Amino acid sequence: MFRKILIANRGEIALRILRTCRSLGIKTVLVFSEADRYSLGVKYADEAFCIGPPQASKSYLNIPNIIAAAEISGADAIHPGYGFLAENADFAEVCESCGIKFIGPSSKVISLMGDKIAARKVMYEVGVPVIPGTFEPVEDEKKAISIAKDFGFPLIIKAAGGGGGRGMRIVRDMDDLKGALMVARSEAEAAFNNGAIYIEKYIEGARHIEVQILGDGNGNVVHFYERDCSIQRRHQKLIEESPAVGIPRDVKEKLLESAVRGARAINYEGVGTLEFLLDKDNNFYFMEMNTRIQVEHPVTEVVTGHDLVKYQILVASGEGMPVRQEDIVQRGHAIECRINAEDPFNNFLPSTGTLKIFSLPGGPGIRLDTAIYNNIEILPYYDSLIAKLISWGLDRKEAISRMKNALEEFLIEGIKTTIPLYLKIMEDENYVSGNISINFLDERGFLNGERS
Amino acid sequence: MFRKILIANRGEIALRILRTCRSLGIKTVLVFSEADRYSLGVKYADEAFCIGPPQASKSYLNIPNIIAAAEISGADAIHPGYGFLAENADFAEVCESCGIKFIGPSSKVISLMGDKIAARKVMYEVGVPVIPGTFEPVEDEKKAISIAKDFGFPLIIKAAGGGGGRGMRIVRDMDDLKGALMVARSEAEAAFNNGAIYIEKYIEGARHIEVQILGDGNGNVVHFYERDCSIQRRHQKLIEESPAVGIPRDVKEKLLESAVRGARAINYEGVGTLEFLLDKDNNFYFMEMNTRIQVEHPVTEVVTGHDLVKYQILVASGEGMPVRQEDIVQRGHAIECRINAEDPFNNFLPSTGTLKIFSLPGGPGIRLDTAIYNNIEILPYYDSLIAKLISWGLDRKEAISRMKNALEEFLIEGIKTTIPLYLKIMEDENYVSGNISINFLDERGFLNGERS
Amino acid sequence: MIDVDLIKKLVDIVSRSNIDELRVGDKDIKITIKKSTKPYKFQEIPQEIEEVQELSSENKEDKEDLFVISPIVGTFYRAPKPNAPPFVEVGDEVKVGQTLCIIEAMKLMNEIKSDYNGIVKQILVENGEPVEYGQPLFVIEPVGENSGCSVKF
Amino acid sequence: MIDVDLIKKLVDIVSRSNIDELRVGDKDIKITIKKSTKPYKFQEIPQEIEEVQELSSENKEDKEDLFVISPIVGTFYRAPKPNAPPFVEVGDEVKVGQTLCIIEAMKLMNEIKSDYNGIVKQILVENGEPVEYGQPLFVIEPVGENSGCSVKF
Repeated sequence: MFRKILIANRGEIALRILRTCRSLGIKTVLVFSEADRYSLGVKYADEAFCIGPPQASKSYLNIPNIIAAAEISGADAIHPGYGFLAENADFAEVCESCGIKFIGPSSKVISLMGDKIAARKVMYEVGVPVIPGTFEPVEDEKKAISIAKDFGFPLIIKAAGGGGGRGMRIVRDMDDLKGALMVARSEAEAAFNNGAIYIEKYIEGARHIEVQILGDGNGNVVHFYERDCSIQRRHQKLIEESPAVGIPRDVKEKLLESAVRGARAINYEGVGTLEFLLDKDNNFYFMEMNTRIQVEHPVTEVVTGHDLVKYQILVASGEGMPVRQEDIVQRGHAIECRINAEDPFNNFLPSTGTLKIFSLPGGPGIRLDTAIYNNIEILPYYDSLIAKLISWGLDRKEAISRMKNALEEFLIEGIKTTIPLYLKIMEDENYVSGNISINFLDERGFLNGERS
Repeated sequence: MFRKILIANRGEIALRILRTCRSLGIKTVLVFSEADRYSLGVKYADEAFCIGPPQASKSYLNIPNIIAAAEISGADAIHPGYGFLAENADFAEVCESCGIKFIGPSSKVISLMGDKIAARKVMYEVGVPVIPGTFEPVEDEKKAISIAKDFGFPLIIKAAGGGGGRGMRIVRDMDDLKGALMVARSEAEAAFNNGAIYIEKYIEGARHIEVQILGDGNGNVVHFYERDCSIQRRHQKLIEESPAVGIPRDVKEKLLESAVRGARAINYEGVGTLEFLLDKDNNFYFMEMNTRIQVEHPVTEVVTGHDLVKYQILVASGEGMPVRQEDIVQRGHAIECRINAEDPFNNFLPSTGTLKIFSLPGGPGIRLDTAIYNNIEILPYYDSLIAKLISWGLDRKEAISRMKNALEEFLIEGIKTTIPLYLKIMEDENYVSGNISINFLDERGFLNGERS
Repeated sequence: MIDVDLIKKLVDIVSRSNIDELRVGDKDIKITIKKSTKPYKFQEIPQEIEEVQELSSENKEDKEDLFVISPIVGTFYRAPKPNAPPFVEVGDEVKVGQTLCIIEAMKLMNEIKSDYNGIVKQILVENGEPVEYGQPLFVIEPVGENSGCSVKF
Repeated sequence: MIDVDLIKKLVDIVSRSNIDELRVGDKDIKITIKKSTKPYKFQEIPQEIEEVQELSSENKEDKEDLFVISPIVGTFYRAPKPNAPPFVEVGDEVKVGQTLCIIEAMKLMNEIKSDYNGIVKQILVENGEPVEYGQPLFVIEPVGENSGCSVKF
């Protein structure tokens, strides 16, 4: 087992990882930017090192300073959290070459799954359904036109270099194709330093369903069931839940089995998520794999009772598979709302300032993952996520009613948050009845101010 | 179902009840003393009425004002919480006569179980093992001496009128008997306005094990398994857990079956707890029954996933038994620490003042039930309980490690609390190995400052 | 004479208010009330408290007004029966011990009597409205001798 | 006359309230009650920051001292090799661009050079100690011309 883990992240996920390390009796080192000197993580960690100025490029993405901090503190492993360096194959490789365990899969696997085209191909080859589309980068317009003729519209252009909505364009007819290609390619170039794009059939009204898996790197893979992350705004997840509502048992079994098969095919080590689209006829298609712990992992933890970060650490330390599939059981229903410092009624404009906290939610079925405290400064340098509110209930109805209540229990001032939006969603009849898709927010008028 | 419930309590339990009412869509009325005008409960409740000055006798125990508040607000039920009027048969009777549903058993059952001698007799008659002792009040010294000769020492003198350690005396030889009788009787007189006492065999090194039950008043009773509440200071529970460690399966089954039988015998309605002593040879003996929701109910909720306050309300509203025994399953292990505003290293002296909160614990497996907020005044009028910290883990080890971490995450100032004591207990090898009894704190030197 | 009871009441008023500083004078009256500026205050001030402050500051120059507060929880009635005339109207002179209103609680009619001699200056609750413990019911402008402390709050 | 009982009562009132200051008068009455204004501050100041502040305040009268801070994270070495003499000692005069120390990170030796002309007044880190980004390493008393900002912090 590791003696000391360096956490190369900030905010709620740094605290989340710290909590598990402390529970396991592992010493912690936190690296932080000058803007985070007074964070809760720095307060709780056994050691903390400033690694640069507020800008992430000079601190949380500063590989030499992070590695140096690991070296001088004697950390034997680095946990990258999510975002920042979590899916950076170069960083994983530097860790490997310095003899510091990167908590996550090998740099080779990160590279492979980071190339979205290569990932599609691997999954397709082992029989995991993928979205109909190309298995090669689409180099020119001529190629794109011939693909469009083969598959028919609508299509979606995606970046080979990464996910998260950047370099992504839906195309509904031939006239739009050329322009969309150009825009997607330049966005992809800017976001991922890789202009390669590919084309898939666009599936209307689909749901985003993903499967949480854990591999030990020796071919053993277990799953922790699925999550529904359909409530999104421009491919950014806002609300997630587990289990997914209304998926027929046989479809669910096939889906879980496919995810495990896919992860086993690449001899996956660590926690990871295979993301699928589920169409209206309950056909599922692999989209991409995330090779890290995800923001929404708590819904799975709350429903199964298993600590995913703990298993991630145990597997990374070489202790083998820490859990048997038959011991992973879903109980009840969990929902997560990502509380963002954004104005949901003004185009999700980021909101910064001093956060005043009077009281935060708690009580039965409520989990709050956050690093905020009274008088904290919400700064513009980082992600706008300030808290994750997770509600659990014996059934979805109870989870929703507890979520609603907990959202109302946030007594905070000073910045705008997405809480008012979530309160409306929790009362939306389509949401309550489970009638959701990735177009939910748009279709129900939550994005254009109609509901504000 | 009730439309509006009046909550006749304060602090964390008022908030706890509010949360479930809100989740059920039931309107809430909170009554409060002048000292609690700025409480979180008053903030969250739909309506709130001041019912008197800070002293409980003039506010939270002021039956006319509470009933009047229910009448003018149109509440159709009153939830008494724990303490105050929760086990006051007169209050239950007034509610009954005013056509307001008292959420709890009938005044008759409250009276019956409130008379600790009568309760012993009822349980004995239906075959629930009781502690060897008297079934009649012990009127005089002569009687006491003859009992002592029959049963042998050590003995324990108890008050017929109530529990909680008042009017209780352990007697180890004949010389002490007379004095102990007198002291116990006068304590009982003062505390319960009832000087009746009875005598039981004192069981050395026993554990306090209790069973949570729910009855629908129509003879249906289910249990939610057991809790171990052995970590006590002068019969005041400090730490509780569920399940209890190391009870053989057959003993546990007999215990649960006995509790259900006892509750069924009195046609119990609502949530209730049968308290037992478990001796070193795993013999269990009924002590008394509490006819209300208990402080420590969250450990049971966390382990079983069921909302006990919800069921309490559902049963009271006449909807019948809301859950089947086979759907109540224990998962993992939960521990509760009662965070009291007391100095554990100075004879648990109550601590009052302005509480400064920087951050409170959260994250995986942590539930916090509290009504504190930054700058709240901790006043001397009420119980010193300021928060209940509940940790859950897949096993007891995980629950302990999370508890330890969460205790350390309390960043508060301004008053003394029992947190430092609990941190020591969580590291005590006997506690960790489950080697506990009601004498634990004393035997391990936690009460006399040795460990401070 | 330092009146501890008065100080207690003043401290209580300040603690529960969102003001920052209260100075009280005399011979003959100087009152300064300073309001909170920056510190984060969440507490919502119940309306009746604000009302009272307003009233008392309004009357800084005059002899201080007195409040009759509700000693119980119940429903406020101005008259003994639905169609009977009210016990008192604004402008009426009242004596110590005179019934001002009824508060009904648990089917019992509780007569609330004046603690002061004076003129009814304001009736703060509508007929038939619920009142809570400690809620101000009447403002009385003192006339002649009034024993007891001068601020009934 | 000092009335101990009165004082006891006042102390008690203040202790139990959230007020910060109570003044009581007489001949005849003056009372001031002030409430807390300062917002609650929790943040612990890391030690090296305090140190620096102390240093800078110590030298307010002089020409302001300059700090050489660490631009990277690593291990601080005063000499190029284990048994070699240190690059600089306290009292040495240093020039812009002169190597002051080495910070080892990822097996690379990074020479840290002086940004100033001046005298080494203090060396803030022990040989072999870890340093973080932004950590002050040397205090330099300026001599002659120093371009750039005068407080390197």
